Amino acid sequence: MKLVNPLTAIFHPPPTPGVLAVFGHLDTTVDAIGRLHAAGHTDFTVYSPIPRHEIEDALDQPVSPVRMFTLIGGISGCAIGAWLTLYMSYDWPLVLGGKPIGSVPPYVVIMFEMTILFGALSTILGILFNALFAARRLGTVAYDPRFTNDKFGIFVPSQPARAGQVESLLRGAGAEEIRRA
Amino acid sequence: MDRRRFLTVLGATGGAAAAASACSAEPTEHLVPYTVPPENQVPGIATYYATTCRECAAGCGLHAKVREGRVIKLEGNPESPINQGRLCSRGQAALQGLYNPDRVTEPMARGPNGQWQTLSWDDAIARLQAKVKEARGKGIAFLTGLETGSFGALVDGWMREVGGRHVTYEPFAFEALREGNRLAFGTAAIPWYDFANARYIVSFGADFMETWLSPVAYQNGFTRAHAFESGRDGSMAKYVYIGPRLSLTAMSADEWIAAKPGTEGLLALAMASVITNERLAPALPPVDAARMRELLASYSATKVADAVGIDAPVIRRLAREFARSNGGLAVAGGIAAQYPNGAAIVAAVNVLNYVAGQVGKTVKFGPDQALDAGSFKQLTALVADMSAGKVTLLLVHGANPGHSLPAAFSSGLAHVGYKVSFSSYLDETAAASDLVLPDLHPLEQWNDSQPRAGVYALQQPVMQPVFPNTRHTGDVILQVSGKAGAFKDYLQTRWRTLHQRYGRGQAFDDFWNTGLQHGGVYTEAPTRGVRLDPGVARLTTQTPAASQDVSLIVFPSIGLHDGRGANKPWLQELPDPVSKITWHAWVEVHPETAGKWQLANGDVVLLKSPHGAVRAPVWITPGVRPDVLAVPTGQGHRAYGRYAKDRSFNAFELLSDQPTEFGGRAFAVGVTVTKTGDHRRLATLEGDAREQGRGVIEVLPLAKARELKRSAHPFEEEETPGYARKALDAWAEAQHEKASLGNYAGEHPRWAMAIDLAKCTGCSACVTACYAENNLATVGEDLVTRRRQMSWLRIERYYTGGEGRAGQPVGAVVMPMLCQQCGNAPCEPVCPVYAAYHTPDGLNGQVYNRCVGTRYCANNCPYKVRYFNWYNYAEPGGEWESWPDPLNMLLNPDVTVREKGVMEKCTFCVQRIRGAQNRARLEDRNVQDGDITPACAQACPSEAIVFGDLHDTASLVAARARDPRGYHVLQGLNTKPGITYLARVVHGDVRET
Amino acid sequence: MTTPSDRVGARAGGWASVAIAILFGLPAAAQTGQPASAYKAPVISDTGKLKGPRQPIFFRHDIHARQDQIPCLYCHSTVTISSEPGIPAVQTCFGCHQMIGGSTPSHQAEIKKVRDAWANRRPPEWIRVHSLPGFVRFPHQRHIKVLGTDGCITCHGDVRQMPQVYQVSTLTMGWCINCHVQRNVPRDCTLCHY
Amino acid sequence: MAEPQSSRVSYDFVTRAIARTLGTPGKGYFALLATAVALLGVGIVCLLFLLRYGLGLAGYSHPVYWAVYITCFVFWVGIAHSGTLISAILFLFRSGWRTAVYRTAEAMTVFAVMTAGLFPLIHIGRQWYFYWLIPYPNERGLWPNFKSPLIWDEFAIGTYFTVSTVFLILGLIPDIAAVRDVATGWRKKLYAICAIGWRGTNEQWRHFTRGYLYLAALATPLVLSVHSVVSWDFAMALVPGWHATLFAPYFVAGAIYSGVAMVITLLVPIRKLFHLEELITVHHFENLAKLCLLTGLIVSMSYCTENFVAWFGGNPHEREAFWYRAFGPFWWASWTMNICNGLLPWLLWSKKVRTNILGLFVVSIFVNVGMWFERFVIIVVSLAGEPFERFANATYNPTWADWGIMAGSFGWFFMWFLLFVKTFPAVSISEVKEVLPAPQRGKVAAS
Repeated sequence: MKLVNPLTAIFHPPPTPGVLAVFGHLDTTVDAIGRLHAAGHTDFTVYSPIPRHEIEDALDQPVSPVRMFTLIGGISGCAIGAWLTLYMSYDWPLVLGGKPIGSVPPYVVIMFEMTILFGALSTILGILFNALFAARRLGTVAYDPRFTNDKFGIFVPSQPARAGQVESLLRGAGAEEIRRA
Repeated sequence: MDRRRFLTVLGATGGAAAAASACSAEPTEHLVPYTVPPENQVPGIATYYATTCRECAAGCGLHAKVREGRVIKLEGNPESPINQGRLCSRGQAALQGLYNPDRVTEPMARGPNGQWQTLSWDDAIARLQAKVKEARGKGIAFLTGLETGSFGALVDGWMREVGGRHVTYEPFAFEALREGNRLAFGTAAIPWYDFANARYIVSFGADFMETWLSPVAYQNGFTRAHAFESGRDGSMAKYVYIGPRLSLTAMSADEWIAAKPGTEGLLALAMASVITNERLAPALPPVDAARMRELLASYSATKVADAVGIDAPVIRRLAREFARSNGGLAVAGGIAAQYPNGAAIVAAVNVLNYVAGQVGKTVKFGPDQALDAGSFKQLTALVADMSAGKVTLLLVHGANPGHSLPAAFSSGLAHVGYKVSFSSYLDETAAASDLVLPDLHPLEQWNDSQPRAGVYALQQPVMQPVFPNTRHTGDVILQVSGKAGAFKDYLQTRWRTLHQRYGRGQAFDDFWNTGLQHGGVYTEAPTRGVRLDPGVARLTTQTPAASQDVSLIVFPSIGLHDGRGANKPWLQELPDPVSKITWHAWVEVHPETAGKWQLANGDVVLLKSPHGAVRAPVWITPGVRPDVLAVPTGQGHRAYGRYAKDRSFNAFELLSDQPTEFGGRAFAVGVTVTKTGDHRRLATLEGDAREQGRGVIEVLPLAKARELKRSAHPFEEEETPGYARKALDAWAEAQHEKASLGNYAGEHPRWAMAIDLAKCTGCSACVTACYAENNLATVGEDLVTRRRQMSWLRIERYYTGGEGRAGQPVGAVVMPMLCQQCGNAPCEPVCPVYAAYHTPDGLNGQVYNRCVGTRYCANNCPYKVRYFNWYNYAEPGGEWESWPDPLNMLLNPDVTVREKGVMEKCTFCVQRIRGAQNRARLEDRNVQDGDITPACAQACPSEAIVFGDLHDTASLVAARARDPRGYHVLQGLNTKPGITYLARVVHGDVRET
Repeated sequence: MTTPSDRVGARAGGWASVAIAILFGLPAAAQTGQPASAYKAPVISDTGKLKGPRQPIFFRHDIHARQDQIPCLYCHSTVTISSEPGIPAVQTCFGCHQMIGGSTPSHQAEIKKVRDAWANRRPPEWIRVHSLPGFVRFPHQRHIKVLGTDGCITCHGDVRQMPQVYQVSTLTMGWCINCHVQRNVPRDCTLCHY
Repeated sequence: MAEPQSSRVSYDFVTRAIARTLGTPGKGYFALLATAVALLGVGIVCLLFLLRYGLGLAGYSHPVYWAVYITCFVFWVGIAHSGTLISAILFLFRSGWRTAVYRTAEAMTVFAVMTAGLFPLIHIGRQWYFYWLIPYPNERGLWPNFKSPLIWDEFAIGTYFTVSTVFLILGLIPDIAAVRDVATGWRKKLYAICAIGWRGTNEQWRHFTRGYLYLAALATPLVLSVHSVVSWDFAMALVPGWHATLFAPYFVAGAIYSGVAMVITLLVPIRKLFHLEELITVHHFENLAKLCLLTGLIVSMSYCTENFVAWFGGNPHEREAFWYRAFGPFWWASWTMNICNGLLPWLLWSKKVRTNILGLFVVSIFVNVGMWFERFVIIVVSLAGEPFERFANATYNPTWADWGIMAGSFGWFFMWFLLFVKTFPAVSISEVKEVLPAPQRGKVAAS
């Protein structure tokens, strides 16, 4: 994965050459994905206003690595919770109500909360990292504001020479609109 | 050796105040050294001076604890034969009289338009001299309180010189006691009652733990007789109280019998008649026997039963028990001596003692109590003379008839030419005078007193005067009368006589210094015999005529006494030991009566007697006869400083201003009661008056207590099986080992306390001691009403016996409730910042400056002994300031004054523990049993509280903790408290609580 | 929160020997007959550069304690028995300075302040240098008992080197605790806080 | 799933309808906002007095050391619970109807936790030392006590606030992007920044959906733990009436109960004001009402259990405490609680009530009142009744400082809530679309 300066990536993306197709319907979009796959295209971007299983299934992508973030965050949170409570109790041991200095049952609460806290925060980091900053060609591909409303879109990066071929493929799949970038 | 030479004690005033809280920047602090260091004073170490308490006539010995030139606490002088090192609340609160913010700081005279103007002492003395000269032969009167020593003699002498008269006046002056003794024995002396050696005590209204004669001494003696100690002879004295009201003194009684008011004498004579008829006591000399037959013939038990309201068999039982105990002591006093027939009642009780053969045994004439204050009759005579214009110059010192005889005295005062007051405070009398020459406080002055024949108590200044422009009245009198020398010289001259008698070849200076060190010269006066007066045969104790009105009795408040305590916030905030009400007066109403009149707690009623009317809030209690109402004295001041003024009502206003036959005052009066429709919340500490069998207070009948084996533990609730407890103990031990860094693993004491409920009477001396020692804030009436009192130690009082149902015996049980220093403290683990934690020596530490005030600990404390600083009580000039200047001078420098928002509680006087440990360390020794006495244990007149190390098996506290009567409050919670209570023991059956 | 002594400002001074002893007493070094130390305190002209607060009287610990070798306890006499070390009374100062008038004009000027204080019964208001945080009890006597009478320097630094006293230790809780932990002595909260 | 929305509801309709709510607010909105700010002002003034003079200004007494402030704390924490329940737990259960209401509920959660979190700070005696509860290295060498349930609280509430906030923000991102793409002017700039580059690509959705799932999975035990921990503040103490193992589930159910009621209370006016009748339908309200009924029944069951155990357990202290609750001086509070929480939800058995918006609104307000009193009864009445030391029990009278700060907390909550609904989409755009049928052309291959 190539890291891109997020600020540059968000505000001043150098455009990627390719073809952007706007679809009005889900089934046409899925169909277009199938056709692109059949034509040997693997590296294209699909826009949708909502996540749809149909698109996911058609794309057949690997499972998101975000879950690893969650796991590692949760485990380290739990460990930090355990360290915090036990170290701080033994650093200046004071007897309270006849209870043990390092009394695990109450500390489970802290460990649990820390597990959740760190798990959640690292999940967020995972999403931000993967979806926004580490995503390939972030913000450099052509986009249409209607994609967050009611349109679907597919952007196929291609050299101008091969653009015509892609264009006709997409049009054949039922694209309402086609633009070159 | 002159200890008084505190030259320029600059350290005590001025200097810098520290930051109010740790978050603000520290201001520059200054260190002001002495110019010349005072002798015997080491900064950081307290010096003790012996002196004598002047808060009442009892004359208890004091030890004044002085730090950096200011007295910070008063403790009993262990050498004093009167109080044996113990001290009551009033005595301890003398400090607040000394540092009272409302003291008169310099001489004042009334200006032309009635304004007070200050003047110099020279001017004031010249003025007084002129007035005395002018008034010579036209009537001069000097009214003082009871003075049994040199000051009284000086006044006597001066008055003889200028042709005036010296009248002494005490609102509670025991006239009936003197008259009753004269009737019975032909002597007006007041004997010493030997409570400690009594085996059966009957009190006819005598409140000997409150204000009667010598309360600390008698309470101490009483508990020696009445306490239960397993292993002793096992027979604790029985104690019966007869009176219309369940007073503090009555609460300790095994039986409270509410005879019809005014018939106590009949009862005494009936008992005497049973004793003589049944020959229960050694035969009297024939002459006396004949007189007794003559007298007692008409007082058989059956004859008086109806009049007294007690069944004849009960009277016979009492008489038999009294006589057979071979150590009976009957005392009459309090309200029984304040009915119009009070003297006769006293005489009748004397007869009872006499026929039982106890006069000379438990009733000791010889070591008489020097309580020969003038009678009320003398005062009324003076008032009559004043009204008649026969007094041109009235001088008042140590008396406040403007409060205790409000109407008559004020109107008399209007006819007096010139009135001079020597009061330290602007009380009602001083406020009505023309010239105020502020006296020194008794703790700042020289004087002496003779509380009992053979006891010569010295009074010495224990610090520089708080207000340098006040002057000893003795000095003033000497100056006005043109005599040389100071009062101290006068005092020493008088002591030369004593020196000749008791000096045993010492030089006078040595004799004097020894006297100062010990607080006086103590000798034993021999007991003398008394014989029945021939006139006793004609003794009549007629019952008062029945009246339409409800009968109301006025009793002296335990804290405020006749009202002189009302300007001391400790006493105002001290819950009355019976009603638990603070800061205001009340009227006690029986539940039956309240039901009849549809009254609830706090309803304000108008009480109207032929002499006056007051509005009083109702407090409903089973501890009063249904046909009797009772109100305390002490409140209702119209002057006397910020703490006393305009507070509640003055009960004296209801009383007659005419003396009774015996020259005293009647404190019972008929009243009409009207509901006003007003209501107030009582400023009380009482939640529920019934303990409801929660195991807070345990009571054992005597028979059962005697049978207890040494190893028995009747109160132990075994919640955990033995094997589990063993495992738990081992595990707890391992925990302490693990906490070695925190120093838990080493050898440590386990500080603990044992409180014997068979001794505790509920007198609340410990409460005031705690206020004094630990800088507890007094929060005032409003905040007490909202239950924000700071009393780390409270005396809980629960009623026992049939509530509301007439005829059922009613009693009360009391216990001091303070932090139990639990081994498994529920307060500790819930504190988020370790402000509450367990110290290695077994205390529940409370670190004030770590506390953030979540108050979780207080919620989790089952004993409810944690107190929160809702406001900043130490903020100078603040709305809730507890120690306005110079009251702040009594703060104990060893104890932090807590900030607002901080939880505080008892830590067994940890400052005393650490102090003792520091001293022991310097001496390279261990702390020994008895080195440490917390303030409450030290003050306790009953010696009910014992403190020490539980790990030291030889210590007294460990022995008490092993006592079979021992139990822990709320044992089932497994808190493992450090305080062991020893169950109360009663004669007869245990009543439902 | 204030400690009561703060509220009434009772920072009372020292408990000194009786006046006679002071009047005829000489510095300890002279009494024991030992030669005075070779150290000669420098003359300080620019007092503004010295560390620590400026005191009403320019009292030099380096002259008294080092050059003249007067032991600390001569003036701070209650430190071994009380929680308070004691600030010497003016009487103590005057005991010596009745006769010792100073060698340089600047010394003489300062000593005159002492004599004036005695004559006018107006003790100097020293600026407090070592001020513990609020609400801490520090029993001096127990520390001296363990550390010895020369142990003062442990917390106060070597005052003998200081013409004007300044604070060397932070006197914060962590600083106290550090020492207690190192020496393996208790660090129970209620030893200092009550 | 039944078709909840009318047929004219399309993707575009959803975007427009929700984007329209973000337009310039009317007078009514400003009046509400001004009221909220005024209430907040009252609270701040009371708080300043409290800081200056001390907690004595509030109505505390000797055994009643916790009162209205802690009542409000528990109340607001409880309110906070339904948001996460609807957004996380129902998400995991794949309940389609949650989509229209979850954003409001989630925003409510965040602001309710923000409000709740203030109370422990206000109620402590030395508010300026609140940071001593935080484990940070300091020169004193002291740490907080992790055995104290108050520290658990701090961690639970802190975690809950953090997690619910990021959960809300995460869900908002695609919606902000959607409104960015239809908005104009300064709003467009604002949303462009807030959307942090969201375009709805397959990559973004892939990570987003997976992450969202895990967050929901983490938030689910969290939401159950938070009110359990709050309940342990009481259950860990030995005060009769507090010391019960039942407390955790009892509190969680109560929290969701009050939270759902609050969601109804908030949604009814929002739906009206923003004309969202077609997105938030009676069907949604009915489902909320069913949730309310379910949790309400659990709460009633808990009341019964509590009283039964007190009686059956035979512990005199317990019995005393519950007798005092029902028939002591605070009987009115107990019966308010019993009637509002125990009896009123039975109305919801009736479909007529469940589908009557106004009726639901009224019931929800009573439930809110009842749940506030539940906390009041548990906290104040249990303390005032003090059954261990009979002598120490006392009554409790709240003062202006109690009511003022409580009013301030409502002002604080509604201020944030009102600002939110006018700034960010209060109904989820993308998730509402998810339950709509996707636009299909039909037989694609044929054309």
